[in-house]
Amino acid sequence: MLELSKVSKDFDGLRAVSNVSLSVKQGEIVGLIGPNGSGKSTLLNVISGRFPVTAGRITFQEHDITPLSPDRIFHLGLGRGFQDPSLFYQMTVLDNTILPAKAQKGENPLFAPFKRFWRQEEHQLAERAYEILTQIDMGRLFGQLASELSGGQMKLLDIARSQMGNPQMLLLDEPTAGVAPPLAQSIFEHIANLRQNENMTFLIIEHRLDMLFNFVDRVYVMHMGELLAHDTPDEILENAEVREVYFGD
Amino acid sequence: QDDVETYVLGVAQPFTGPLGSFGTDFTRGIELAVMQMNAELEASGVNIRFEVASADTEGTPDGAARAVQTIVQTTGAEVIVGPLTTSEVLGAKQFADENGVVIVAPASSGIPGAIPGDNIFRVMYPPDNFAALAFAEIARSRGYENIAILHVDDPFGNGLAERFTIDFQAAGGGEVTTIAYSPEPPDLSGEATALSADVAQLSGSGNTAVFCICFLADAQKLLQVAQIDPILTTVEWMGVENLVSPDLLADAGHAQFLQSVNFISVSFTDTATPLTSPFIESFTAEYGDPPGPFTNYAFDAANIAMLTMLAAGNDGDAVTGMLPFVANHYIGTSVQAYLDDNGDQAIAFYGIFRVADDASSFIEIGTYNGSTGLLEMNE
Amino acid sequence: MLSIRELTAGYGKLEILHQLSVDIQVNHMTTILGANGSGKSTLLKSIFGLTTITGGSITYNDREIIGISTENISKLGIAYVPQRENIFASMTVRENLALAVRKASRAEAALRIDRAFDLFPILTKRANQRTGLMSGGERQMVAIAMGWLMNPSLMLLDEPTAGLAPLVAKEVFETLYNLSQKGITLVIVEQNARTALRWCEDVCILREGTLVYQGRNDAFAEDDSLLHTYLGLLSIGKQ
Amino acid sequence: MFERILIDSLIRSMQVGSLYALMALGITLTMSVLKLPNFAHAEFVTVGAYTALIVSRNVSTNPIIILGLSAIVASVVALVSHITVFRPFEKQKSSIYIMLLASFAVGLIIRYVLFLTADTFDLFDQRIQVPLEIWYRTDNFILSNVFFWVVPTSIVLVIALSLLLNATPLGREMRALADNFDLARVIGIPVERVKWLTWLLVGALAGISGALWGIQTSVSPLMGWVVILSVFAAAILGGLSSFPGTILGAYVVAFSENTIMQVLNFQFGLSFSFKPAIPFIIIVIVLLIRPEGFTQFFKSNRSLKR
Amino acid sequence: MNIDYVATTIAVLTFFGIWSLMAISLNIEYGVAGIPNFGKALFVSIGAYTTGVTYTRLLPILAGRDFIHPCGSTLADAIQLRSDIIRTMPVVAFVNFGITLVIAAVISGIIGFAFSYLVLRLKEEWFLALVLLVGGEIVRIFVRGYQPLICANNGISAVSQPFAFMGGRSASIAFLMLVLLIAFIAYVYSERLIRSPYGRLLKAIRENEDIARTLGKDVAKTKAQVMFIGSMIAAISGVLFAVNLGFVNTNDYVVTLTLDVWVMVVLGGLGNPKGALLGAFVIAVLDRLTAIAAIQMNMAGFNLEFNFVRFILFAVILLLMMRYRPQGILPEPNYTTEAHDNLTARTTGD
Ligand SMILES: Nc1ncnc2c1ncn2[C@@H]1O[C@H](COP(=O)(O)OP(=O)(O)OP(=O)(O)O)[C@@H](O)[C@H]1O
Ligand SMILES: Nc1ncnc2c1ncn2[C@@H]1O[C@H](COP(=O)(O)OP(=O)(O)OP(=O)(O)O)[C@@H](O)[C@H]1O
Ligand SMILES: [Mg+2]
Ligand SMILES: [Mg+2]
Repeated sequence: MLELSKVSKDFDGLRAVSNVSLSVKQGEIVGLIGPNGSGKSTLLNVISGRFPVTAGRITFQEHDITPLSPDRIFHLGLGRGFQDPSLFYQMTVLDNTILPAKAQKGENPLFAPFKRFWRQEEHQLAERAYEILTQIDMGRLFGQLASELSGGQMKLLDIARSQMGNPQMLLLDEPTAGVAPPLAQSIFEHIANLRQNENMTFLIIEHRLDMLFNFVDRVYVMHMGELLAHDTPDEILENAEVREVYFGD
Repeated sequence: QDDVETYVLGVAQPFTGPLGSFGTDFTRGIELAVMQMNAELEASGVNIRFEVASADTEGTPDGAARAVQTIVQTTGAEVIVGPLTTSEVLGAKQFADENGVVIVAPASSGIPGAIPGDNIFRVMYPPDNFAALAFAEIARSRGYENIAILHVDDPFGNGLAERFTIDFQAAGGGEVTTIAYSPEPPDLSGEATALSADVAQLSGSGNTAVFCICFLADAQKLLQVAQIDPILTTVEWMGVENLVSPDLLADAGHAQFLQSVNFISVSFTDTATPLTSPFIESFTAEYGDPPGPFTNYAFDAANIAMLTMLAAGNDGDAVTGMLPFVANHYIGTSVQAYLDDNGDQAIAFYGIFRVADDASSFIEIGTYNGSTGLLEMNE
Repeated sequence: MLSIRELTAGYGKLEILHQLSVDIQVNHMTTILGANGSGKSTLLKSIFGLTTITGGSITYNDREIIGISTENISKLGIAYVPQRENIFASMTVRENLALAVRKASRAEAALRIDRAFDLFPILTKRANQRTGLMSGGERQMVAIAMGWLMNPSLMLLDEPTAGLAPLVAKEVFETLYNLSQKGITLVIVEQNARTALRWCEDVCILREGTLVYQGRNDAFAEDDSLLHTYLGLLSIGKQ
Repeated sequence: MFERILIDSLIRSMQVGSLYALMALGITLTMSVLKLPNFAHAEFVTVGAYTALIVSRNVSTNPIIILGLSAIVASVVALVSHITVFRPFEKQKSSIYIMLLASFAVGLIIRYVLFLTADTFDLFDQRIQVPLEIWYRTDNFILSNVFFWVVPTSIVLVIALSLLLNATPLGREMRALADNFDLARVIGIPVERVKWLTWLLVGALAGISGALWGIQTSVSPLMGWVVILSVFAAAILGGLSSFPGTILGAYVVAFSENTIMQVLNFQFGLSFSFKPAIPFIIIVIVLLIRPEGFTQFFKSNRSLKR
Repeated sequence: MNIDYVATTIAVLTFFGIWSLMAISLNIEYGVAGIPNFGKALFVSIGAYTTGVTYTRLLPILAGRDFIHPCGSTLADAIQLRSDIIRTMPVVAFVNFGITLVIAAVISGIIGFAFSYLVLRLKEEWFLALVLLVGGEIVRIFVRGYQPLICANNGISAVSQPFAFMGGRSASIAFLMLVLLIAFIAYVYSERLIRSPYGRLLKAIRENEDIARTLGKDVAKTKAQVMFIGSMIAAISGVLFAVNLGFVNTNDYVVTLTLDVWVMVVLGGLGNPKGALLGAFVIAVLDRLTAIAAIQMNMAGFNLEFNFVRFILFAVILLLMMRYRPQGILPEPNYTTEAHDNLTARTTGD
């Protein structure tokens, strides 16, 4: 489904991602781990088109998405969440959640003033958003401004929002950082459900391996911008190199 | 005395904005006229009094329109003295024409205002073509063969520069170069360099002079640079009427410079008119300072407006009909008024001024009669 | 050392903490646990005067500190590492650290900054990089280092290990533990309850702006159900 | 001939450029430390000029005294506007545009207070009583005393400010404050004091530049306002963050207003009335093509901004 | 005092109508979409300059008369021609006016559109404010020095409003109605716009365009649309402004005009179209009231100082408002569409 071949990314002089090739198949949950600063978030940003690549090629469902702008990539069905929640802080939780819904009829300056064009659709979207929010215990907060959420709530909203665009694949950057353990657990269960029921695909960056490893099929490990290892969770835990750079044994 | 009737005389002038300094002086001139008129009316037992209602045009056309509107709609005035510049006058024009309000503009002289049959009268200050003639004559009589002009890029500056060039060359003058500077310049260093280059180039083919068509503040900026310019200090200078102001001589360096370059200017303030010195005296007595440039025109415009209203009442349409007649029979502090078809002053009688020997004031050294084209120099 | 009595605080008219009382023992490591939005960060912010306080008292070494301006609280020897925006993003790592030791003499400052680099060796390479351009974990390290450099006797940390790799997270806790051994009192807000309970001897649990539990960590070590009672119940709409 | 014009024009550009630089430095400082595009700076400049005018008439014509008093008065005005206006707005975390409008309003108030004063005491279009003296002359050009005050002053101030901001703890604190106000307070930086110092500095700069600008031109209530966009152009060219960049920007603006305009006029007959567009075109080009201005030339990690 | 209340009201309302158009356009651009358009004067002036051009070029053609050069020596004749046509051929005047509105709106819209793409290159958002601000000045300086458009700095007079043939008060009332109608349409449009998914999109872009982009929104296109709409409305206000004044001149379209519009929007409440209306109304009334006060105080024997104090007062009110009512008089609604109300009803219902 997602295919990276020899992707590199430089920040004036600093090679944050170097020669990374990886692939994710439809319906998989793949973890991406690595020490701080190893280039995980950068890789995600490159895939989602936020940063242009320095070298390499990225394909998503047979499309070459390397040169595409982030909105085009999103429209192909590749959604994402953010490491530090970048919400629309002056907007309500509900508006934040609905926003990414694709191809809204009311998002056209000519039709927008006439409610009959979009009332029906909006109603459905709101119901759907509410449902997603409820699943992560945020339902009652739908009318609150995003700026008035706690740090963990912001993170949750970010996850809710990333689902709204009906992506076939989601890139998540530390979805449970700052989230209380029971809720984190249920977030992962939620992810597993999505894979089960809707055949969604996930690439997840996470440091909380105790959670992550219960849910992922495979794990990639990054170190200093390069791929260090790639294996099943159990094998990764045995991998000496990984243990050294990541767990410090 | 209950049966005293009060006429409101509207005054629309820029008090704020870049022309702010003019507005106050103008208004003082008008208020002085009203005061004197009221005193006369009272002494003669006429039961009419005038009252001034003044509003700020902010120096823009839109501001002028709003000022005139506000005066007319909230005081019942039908006659307005002002505004200052041609673009302000044109801003107020539509409202005036549509509502039968008379605009008596004392100092606007730009060509786009020369429109026949409207409610705008530009009494006293003659259209720029007379001043252009006067300067052309002076330039020729002083033996200037070429002229380097620096002028403000507005209707006044453009019009005068253009006319002057035509007149000067018609009178046998040689080459004229012009440099237009944008209004309200932060400084004029670059223009000064260009001017100095123009002068240097023109000097090659004959006696050259500088002609500064600029506002007082701009002249100050120019002089600050010119007085240490190796070339601009070596030629003679002419300048427009605005510059005949004690403020320009307040800086010793500038005064000295103007003296050394034989600076010459014209002014409409003609001491030959019997009303001039009484006006200056009473103005100084009232406000402590002598009147600034143009203030006498405001004074005269107010008088013409009031005299017309005494004859025609506070009725815009009647005043429109009557005003040329009154104006044509009015002798002002500067000169007689005589209006042409456009309602603009047609008489131009200028005094010619230079810096006095002690560099403290301007003194008159001659006259120029625009109607006859007669230039008389006393020295 | 730090004693909070019946504290009522929030944001504008919105009240988040309701008559909350907590005592922090000197030289202890205390962890504050609680679900998202339970008011942990609000509590720490209140100590630094960054919320609207409508009632109660906060005393530090028997001195009332409500009303002392934010910039003067650090002079009392309290350092605070916020949950978000805890670094100067436009400045380099070194400059960030230098700001934390602004009171020290030049030589001493240099020495202490070196020690901070020893603490987080990754930062050494990045010393002259602008912190805004660094990875989430690297930033977190800078923030902790800054708090530590201020030489506090009480240090408040809001989720210091969020986003840190296990290795670094462990190192951070080790470092913090060492600090506490040297006599620094620590208050640590954590989501990673198990790790926190391993290191911190005192536990406070917040729920919806009130204190629901305060005690020693041993209680939890024996009985996992306690953890479940206090932390496990607070979640999830669906079962 | 052409050579003479060029030299002449270069010298004048240098003088005007130094004055622009002095004014632009203040703007760079408020922009980088206080995150405020301060349009009221124009009026601080005017206040300085009026102070100089009044001092020169009533107290002394010694340039040192004139400049000193101008600096003091303008910095007091700057400080007062901080305390009464800008500080409350910062407290409520207003957006940059609200701050911009606030600075515009502050400028408006000062400007019309000056109008009132000028009107009452008849102080429109006045000259500061500092005579121009010729200190150096050749056949081709003349250098006045003002030239020798203005050029070194601005260069010295630029160096001093750069040092202050980049090499002193105070400078570092200033930048910290600009970056993250709450955190600066949390780590105990006396933010209010740092701001006061910044404003005093900004005011003093404005005062000095106002006095010098007044000597160069003439004093009227709008003098600062008329020049402010050119000055902003200079500051933007400097990347709004670096002092050496700002001074270079100021020279470039002055140079293009004078020398380049000269050439355009000479070669293509472009009228000088288009001159005010030049700094604006520079602004547009710089912002579109090279938004970092000249900062690249003075590259260091210490750039004030993000 | 001899106040003509009716005439004053008409005048104030006319200004209110014209200014509220400017305010509405800025409110959509900045208040909702976060595009800091500090070039309002530019887009308003495009309307005005278009007016100047159509009244001198198009009007004679429509009336079947010969073109007379509007500047220089034939100026008086050209003015005569314009006034004749407008006074005696109302249909032609209307057609000309209508075409002017359309042309102005389209040109300005396109320029706004182009600007929005140009500035995609800008690094920081507020640079756009500066580019537009100085862009306005560049255009103004150009027009001021370029004869063929509106006779350079001389300007074009006698560009009357189309109802001028009616004469007197009925003409101004008719024009006022037209202005208010246009303003009302713009208001309703903008009010509905922000209460729609499009409004939500704009708000999102205002807050963080980078994130909006990664969430699948075409930010560049949306901004261009907004600039197109805003610039169109501004240009329409410019046409109305010019024909109300009867004169087109570069001196009116300076930075202060832009700042005035900003003040209206900030005062009324960013992001709320009602706020834009209220802001325009407050300024229109305040402007006239202080002008009247200045006149009356002057007549009562005070000096002219109030003309200065007026501005100080204005600035102080602005500062106090921004300080104590930072959201403006009418704050922005928290949410966009009615979905919230529906949900609230549902969740509290069961
Ligand atoms: N600036 C604010 N304005 C209004 N309400 C706020 C603000 N910040 C937080 N809140 C609200 O206060 C409550 C407590 O927030 P707080 O940040 O203290 O939670 P927390 O316990 O730190 O949670 P987390 O672990 O998710 O960071 C939350 O419900 C949140 O919505
Ligand atoms: N915009 C940028 N400019 C320059 N350097 C950057 C930028 N973004 C990231 N970097 C650098 O690239 C490296 C990789 O950063 P990245 O954010 O991808 O790390 P990460 O693996 O996500 O780490 P963490 O787990 O701490 O979030 C880091 O050293 C960081 O400093
Ligand atoms: Mg990361
Ligand atoms: Mg928190």
